[in-house]
Amino acid sequence: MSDVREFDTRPAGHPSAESPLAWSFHRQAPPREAGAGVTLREHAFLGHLVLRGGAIVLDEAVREVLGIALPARPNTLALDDGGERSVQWLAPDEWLVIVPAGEEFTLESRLRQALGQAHFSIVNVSGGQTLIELSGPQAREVLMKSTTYDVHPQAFPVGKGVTVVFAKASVVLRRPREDAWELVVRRSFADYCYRWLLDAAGEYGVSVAR
Amino acid sequence: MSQSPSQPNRLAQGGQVDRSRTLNFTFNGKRYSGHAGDTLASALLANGVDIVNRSFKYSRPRGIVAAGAEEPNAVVQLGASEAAQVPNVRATQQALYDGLTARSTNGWPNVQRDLMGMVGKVSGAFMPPGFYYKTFMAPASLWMTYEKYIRKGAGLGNSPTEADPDHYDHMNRHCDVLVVGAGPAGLAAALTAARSGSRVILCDEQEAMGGSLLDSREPIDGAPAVQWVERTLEALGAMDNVTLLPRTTANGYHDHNFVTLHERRTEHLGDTAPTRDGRRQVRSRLHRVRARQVVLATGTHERPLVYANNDVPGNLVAGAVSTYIRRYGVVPGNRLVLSTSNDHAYRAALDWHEAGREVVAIVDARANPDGELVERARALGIRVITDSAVIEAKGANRVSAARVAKIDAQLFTLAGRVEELACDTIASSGGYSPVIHLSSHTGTRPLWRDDILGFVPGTLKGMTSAGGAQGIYALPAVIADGIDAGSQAVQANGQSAEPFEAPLVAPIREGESVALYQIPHEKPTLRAPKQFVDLQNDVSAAGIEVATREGFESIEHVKRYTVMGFGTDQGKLGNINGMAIVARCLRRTIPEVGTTVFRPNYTPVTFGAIVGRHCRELFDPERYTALHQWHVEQGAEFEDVGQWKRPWYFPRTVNGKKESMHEAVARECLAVRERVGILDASTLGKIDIQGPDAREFLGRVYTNKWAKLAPGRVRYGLMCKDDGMLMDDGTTSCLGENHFLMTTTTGGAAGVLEWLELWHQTEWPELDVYFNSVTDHWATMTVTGPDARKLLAEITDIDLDREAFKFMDWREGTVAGVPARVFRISFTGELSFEINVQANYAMHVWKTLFEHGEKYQLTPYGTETMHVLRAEKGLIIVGQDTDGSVTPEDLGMQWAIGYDKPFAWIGKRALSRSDTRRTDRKQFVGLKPKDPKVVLEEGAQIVFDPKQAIPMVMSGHVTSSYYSPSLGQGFALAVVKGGHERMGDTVYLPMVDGTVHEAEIVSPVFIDPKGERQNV
Amino acid sequence: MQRYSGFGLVKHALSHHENWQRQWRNPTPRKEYDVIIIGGGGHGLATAYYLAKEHGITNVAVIEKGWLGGGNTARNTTIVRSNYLWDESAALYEHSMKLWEGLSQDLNYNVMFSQRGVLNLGHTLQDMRDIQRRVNANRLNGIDSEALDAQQVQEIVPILDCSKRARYPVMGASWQPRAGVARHDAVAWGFARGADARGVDILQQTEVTGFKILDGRVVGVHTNRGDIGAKTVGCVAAGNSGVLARMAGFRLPLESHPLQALVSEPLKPVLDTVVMSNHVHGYISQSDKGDLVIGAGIDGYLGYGQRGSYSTVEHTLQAIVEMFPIFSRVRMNRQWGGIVDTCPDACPILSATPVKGLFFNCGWGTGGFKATPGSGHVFAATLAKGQAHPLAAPFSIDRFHTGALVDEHGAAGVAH
Amino acid sequence: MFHIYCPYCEEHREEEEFHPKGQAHIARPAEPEACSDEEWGDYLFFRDNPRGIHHELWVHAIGCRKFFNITRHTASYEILETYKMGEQPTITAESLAREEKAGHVQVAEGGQQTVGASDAALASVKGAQG
Repeated sequence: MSDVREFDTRPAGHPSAESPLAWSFHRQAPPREAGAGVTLREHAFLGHLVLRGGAIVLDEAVREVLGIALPARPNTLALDDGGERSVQWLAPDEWLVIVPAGEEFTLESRLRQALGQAHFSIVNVSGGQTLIELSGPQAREVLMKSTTYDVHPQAFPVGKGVTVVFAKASVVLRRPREDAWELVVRRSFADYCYRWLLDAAGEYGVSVAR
Repeated sequence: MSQSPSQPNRLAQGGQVDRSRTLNFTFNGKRYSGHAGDTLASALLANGVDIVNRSFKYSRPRGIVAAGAEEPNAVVQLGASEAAQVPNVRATQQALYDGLTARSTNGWPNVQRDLMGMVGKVSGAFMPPGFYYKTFMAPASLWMTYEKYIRKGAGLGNSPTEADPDHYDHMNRHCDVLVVGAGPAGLAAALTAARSGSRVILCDEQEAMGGSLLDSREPIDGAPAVQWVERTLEALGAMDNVTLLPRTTANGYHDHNFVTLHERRTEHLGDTAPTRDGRRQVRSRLHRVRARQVVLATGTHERPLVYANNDVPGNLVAGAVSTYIRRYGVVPGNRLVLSTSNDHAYRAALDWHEAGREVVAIVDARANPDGELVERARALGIRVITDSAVIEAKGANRVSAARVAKIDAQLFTLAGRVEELACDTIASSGGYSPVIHLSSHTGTRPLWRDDILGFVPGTLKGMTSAGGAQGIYALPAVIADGIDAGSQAVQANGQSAEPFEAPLVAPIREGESVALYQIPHEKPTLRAPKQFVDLQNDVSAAGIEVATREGFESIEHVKRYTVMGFGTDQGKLGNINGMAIVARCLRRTIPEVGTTVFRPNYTPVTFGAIVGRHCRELFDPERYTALHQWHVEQGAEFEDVGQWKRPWYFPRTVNGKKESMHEAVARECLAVRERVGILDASTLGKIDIQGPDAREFLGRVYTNKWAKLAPGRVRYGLMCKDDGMLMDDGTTSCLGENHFLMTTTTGGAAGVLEWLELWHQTEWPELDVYFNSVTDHWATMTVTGPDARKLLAEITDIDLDREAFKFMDWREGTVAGVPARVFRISFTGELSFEINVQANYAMHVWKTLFEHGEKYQLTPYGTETMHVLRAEKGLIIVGQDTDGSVTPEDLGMQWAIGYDKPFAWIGKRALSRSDTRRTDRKQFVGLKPKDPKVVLEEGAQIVFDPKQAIPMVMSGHVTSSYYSPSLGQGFALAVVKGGHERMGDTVYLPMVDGTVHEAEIVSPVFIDPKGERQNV
Repeated sequence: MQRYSGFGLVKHALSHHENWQRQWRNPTPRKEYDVIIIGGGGHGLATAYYLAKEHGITNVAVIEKGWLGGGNTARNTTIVRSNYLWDESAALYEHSMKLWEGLSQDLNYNVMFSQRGVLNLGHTLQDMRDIQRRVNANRLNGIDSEALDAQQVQEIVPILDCSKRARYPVMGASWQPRAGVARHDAVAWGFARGADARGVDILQQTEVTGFKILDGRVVGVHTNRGDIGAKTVGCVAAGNSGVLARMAGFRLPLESHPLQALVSEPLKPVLDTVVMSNHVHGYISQSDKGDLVIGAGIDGYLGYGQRGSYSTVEHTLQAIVEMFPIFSRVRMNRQWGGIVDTCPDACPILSATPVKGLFFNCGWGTGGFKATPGSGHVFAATLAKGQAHPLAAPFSIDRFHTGALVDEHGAAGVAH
Repeated sequence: MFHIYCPYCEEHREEEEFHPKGQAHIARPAEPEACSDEEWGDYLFFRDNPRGIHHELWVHAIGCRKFFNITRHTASYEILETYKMGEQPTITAESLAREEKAGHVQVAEGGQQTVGASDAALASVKGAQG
């Protein structure tokens, strides 16, 4: 869409940045238990873009710019070969794109160029959410305690991503590979989700990898 | 068989308890021992404890009557420490653990010698059903005193007085087939479904799975039934598509096959959850299950017979006797009389006899009982008295004899003389009631079946019931039915079933049962000794009869009038008997009397388990801004705004003394008015709007005009509902011709976004526009005050010149090296810049501002100061100055209403309704107290005439009121009827303490009415 | 009517309770009545009682399709209070409160009205502003009402967590000492007995299947037991009002929602007053039987099923345990649902309708029980005179067209 | 606890993810200014409120954020279909009545219809008392 103000919100220099979990880690030293059943890891400062528009129009542009086919089926997730870049279906006209830190503005510009005069929107939400990876033998149990969505491998195979109720918040839950889950969490709810995860995983032992 | 010396009723062998593990426990202060595998009830019976409680209304001694969830009497208070108290635990469902401490819930000074019992004996006669309603009315003034004593006498256990040390949680589960009950039918159903590849959950409320097979006399495949149970459980446990949940009760069956299962994970280990590997365990867990198919294999509850004094300790249901003997190796007495209407109950007598104790007689209501079990009893030389029933138990604290007579159940009379049989135990059985509780939770009406004399579940999509729950009692048929139910469930899911071959069980020939509920007595029901129907609530047959005489004819009326079925057992033993008595009194049939409706829970569940982790620190999310840590470290006090924690004010410590809120706010206010202050405004809702029709859309949802707002400009807007009432406000900036950034109130953010989507998706899908929340992406810092420009200029590349960057403009550039959008809008009336940066860099920018701000005495302020400053400018807060009944016109904001916009924007039509056109509507004004020292109370009511009598005519109220450090006096905002035409009038505010404040109606703008300060 | 008293009880005990009379008859419907009341719940029976007692109109039928008092009267959490915000509703509920205060004696039926006080907690600054506003309005309306701070609240309810630990700490409360709870079933039975004794026919198991309307005027009703005539018909059918209005050919601004409640197992006395919280969202009292009686929120969808969503119960218990951490180990015994007719402004409708002679009393939402005697009293006057009683006038259906709503969402915010 | 098929996500999801938003197919008058006070009041406040088949608007709030319609029985709580915005229901009280005439579904007393409904549905349609 032309007549939209593009704005790179990432500074050129290197001022100190704080991830949404900075306060949580500061307030209480993150647990590191031997033999933990569950491990958490924050992947902070990634580029997050929300794409809105028609699937056909967006698909062409996303393929061209990102080399990933837009996942057209509801609640699916597509990753590039390295697993660093992903596009996830959020709604029939909405996708979440996550790319390595710093790529998001160029990506947005290139998409805008590719999309030209079509009706669409691209919104940079990189500061507003973070990604928490959950792994370990009891990761699925912890998710069962937290979300009403069925996380059984039959119902939630690798390559799925769903916006779900998570305790009293909502998160985007994804399964990029066999041994890990990802939670895309809103910044202001990040501490709550983090404390919930520690509490729910308490009986299995929990470690926070940094 | 011999008996263990310390546990007089414990058999030397038999049952499934581990005699090598002795567990000590305390009941009513006395120490006892039992074995691993015992319940508290079986251990008490093993120790010969007869009286476990006193009844609630008549204070009669009560003993254990049943062995499971249906037990009405043995309700105890558990817990060794105060915080670990658990009220109202059913001893029959509490596994024994070492150190268990329990006591009776009623009885004073104790259950053995209860003084209240004396009162009960005397006053019982004066307590017919509904007696509360018929007395304690005079004098009216004494009712509250009467009530205090009534309350003292009621209730069972005590609530703990300390917070719970334990933790609980939830697990959400999904499955193809949920099987409730792991008896023969449930095991068969689960195995069938599991072999077919379905995701199966099998739960059972007992300590061990197996249900009736745990005390069955019938061999399966030629071996004891428990072996088949073990094999089947092993097979199920080996399949990864099966989840086995022992000690787990299905408590509630909700719509669309949602079932709650309560798993008691540690209650069998202690009164507080132990740790494992140093990690705290969950005391109990609630599984929230969404099942595609539900198989109810919940079995039956045996119905006791209703005869006189059937509540004296030593009266048990027949099946419980078998359970205690066969499963726990406990014989609950020495001399048994069994009163029965059916063959199945003969097991109790056979088990008793085999345990080496005396069966005095079997009293059978039938004329010619001739089933296999009957023959076996006769062959053992047990006396069988036919056509008869126990009509009365004798004994005070323990049964001493049974009075037996021939009866005519049809005519409800005795048909022969009464014989008294000395005994200490009476077991009775009036047949079996399928456990239909769960199916009726869903609103499914149960169906009465004459052939089984009981209700069975009605039909419901996605539900099958099997075995005893379906009125099928013979073991081979039960297993076959379970296999069938499992297959049906699998097929209903569109898969093919793989039933397994049923094990070999020799069928037992049973004779026909007869219908038998209340037993006639020599005296009419109202004069006979009490014949109890609901033991927990002391409801007797006589009580039910009185109720029907008084016109309480519907079963619901009878239940409510007598409180039958309202106990913690929900009438599992008594309800059908009660209905039969109502039917007898009204000369109707049981199905004519009605069905009983059961509600969740099947058995009570601790609040803690239902709450799960949603308590303490996790009760509700606390939302933080990116600057939260800084606020905490500065010692801010916080205000809850929605789920956000916002700094309320920043008290400083001056000379070792912490400022009060008043002092801190005064200082913060002056800092803004005189130098420069800073507010974390990140919580404001922010919505990114893109699309060629964005502008048109804004024009429809805001009351004012948006057609001409140019890129680089900002405008304030009001949002109404279609009833014309204000719902939110905020500024919206034009970022590009087709690109806007809307702000909302903190509390309104989610609602406004949904509101926009609602209108877009349902009414105006043709408009090309997208909305996305960017609330969390941007951190917002408001730098405001006369020095704001100087401060900001030090760290930005944006031209802050008054002309280059006008009031209500926004600009883009860097602040402290971070890309920022800066908005020149003001909620304080001062020169203000709202800096928006990506939230990850907010702390850097904030701290840089403070590094440079030191020389300007940059002062952080919180929401309280923000409120004062905006109020001095007459700026509203939606939700404080408005309450859902205020229009923009009421606020005097006609300047923000586009009356001539081409589209009839939301809320416009409502402004011309007769009520919204009234001139005496409450209108938004300022109030200036006559006494400058007075700060009016927010919420104070306004009257025009202070001398009128109560009830007074009220003409408005104070919405906001503060002390203004700038004005040096109190001031307020208010809504007053016709206020806009009453400028200068005096109004009165009568206060609770009798003082009446006077105030003048003035413009709501108290400072800088021309707006010069924000425009510099 | 057999008079009840302590002395009578002794007399009956001596005769083995064989001589208790029926509390109401089971009459055969007559062909014609002066007034028909549709709905034998508390409000309908109270209307009949006051028609007979205050207006001498005794040729009255109460038509009930199930059993009397079996609807919301049997399913509510029994809270009685009158501290409403707006003048119109405060006047109506206070009128009711005054009737409650002598009701047991008036009916000779102990409705166990226990004036143990009701606290409405405040947890935010805006809560406290709203409390001050309501308390001030109540006092100027002559209703007992006080604003308390957290410490005063703590003194009244020592087991309430008033600490700063709470997620939303208690900041204060409004307190109405005259408010309390009553025994819900007894209210219906007491009014039924009183009405019956004055000649009113209570027709249970009688279902209205349609209205007889001639020239825009009601002349009777069709029922499953035949047609019954009357020139004045009052509908007091709570959760079925919408269905009845449809039969009469018009719509009402009502939506019928499930409202859930639950009780714990009976406990020894532990809570001596009623505690309500809009913000944390739950309310609780302890019945004379010892159960903690707890209210859950309203479910947002239409529902006539007398059950709602489990998540509502979960949220309510979270609120209760947040306020009373000591109840974590107390157990929930039963839960159930009623059907509440809610109006857009959370106030009732006491009104004439497009059909002459047909009046509706409905839309009490979550607040109906406390209004029972007042509603019946005012509606009886309305039916007797054929025009709205002054206290009923603000609650006409017209207000949804003029816009003169009486928005009580603040005071009625937590379903009770 | 409803299990709701979201027509956009194309799967059943738990009730916690959804919010009910009242009666479906309430169109805002095209020319509000031309409405009488009565017509405007009807649009704002008056709803069908049937005991039986009801078409309602819901939003998949925690999910795709799309509004859609549900046809549901308000006594049995059975969901008969869900459909996207802009679409019309294929099952209505009237269509069920027609089918009933043809002998396909049961009709409860009082003119309310229910298809494939449980005893519960029929019981509560017939007998439940508010």
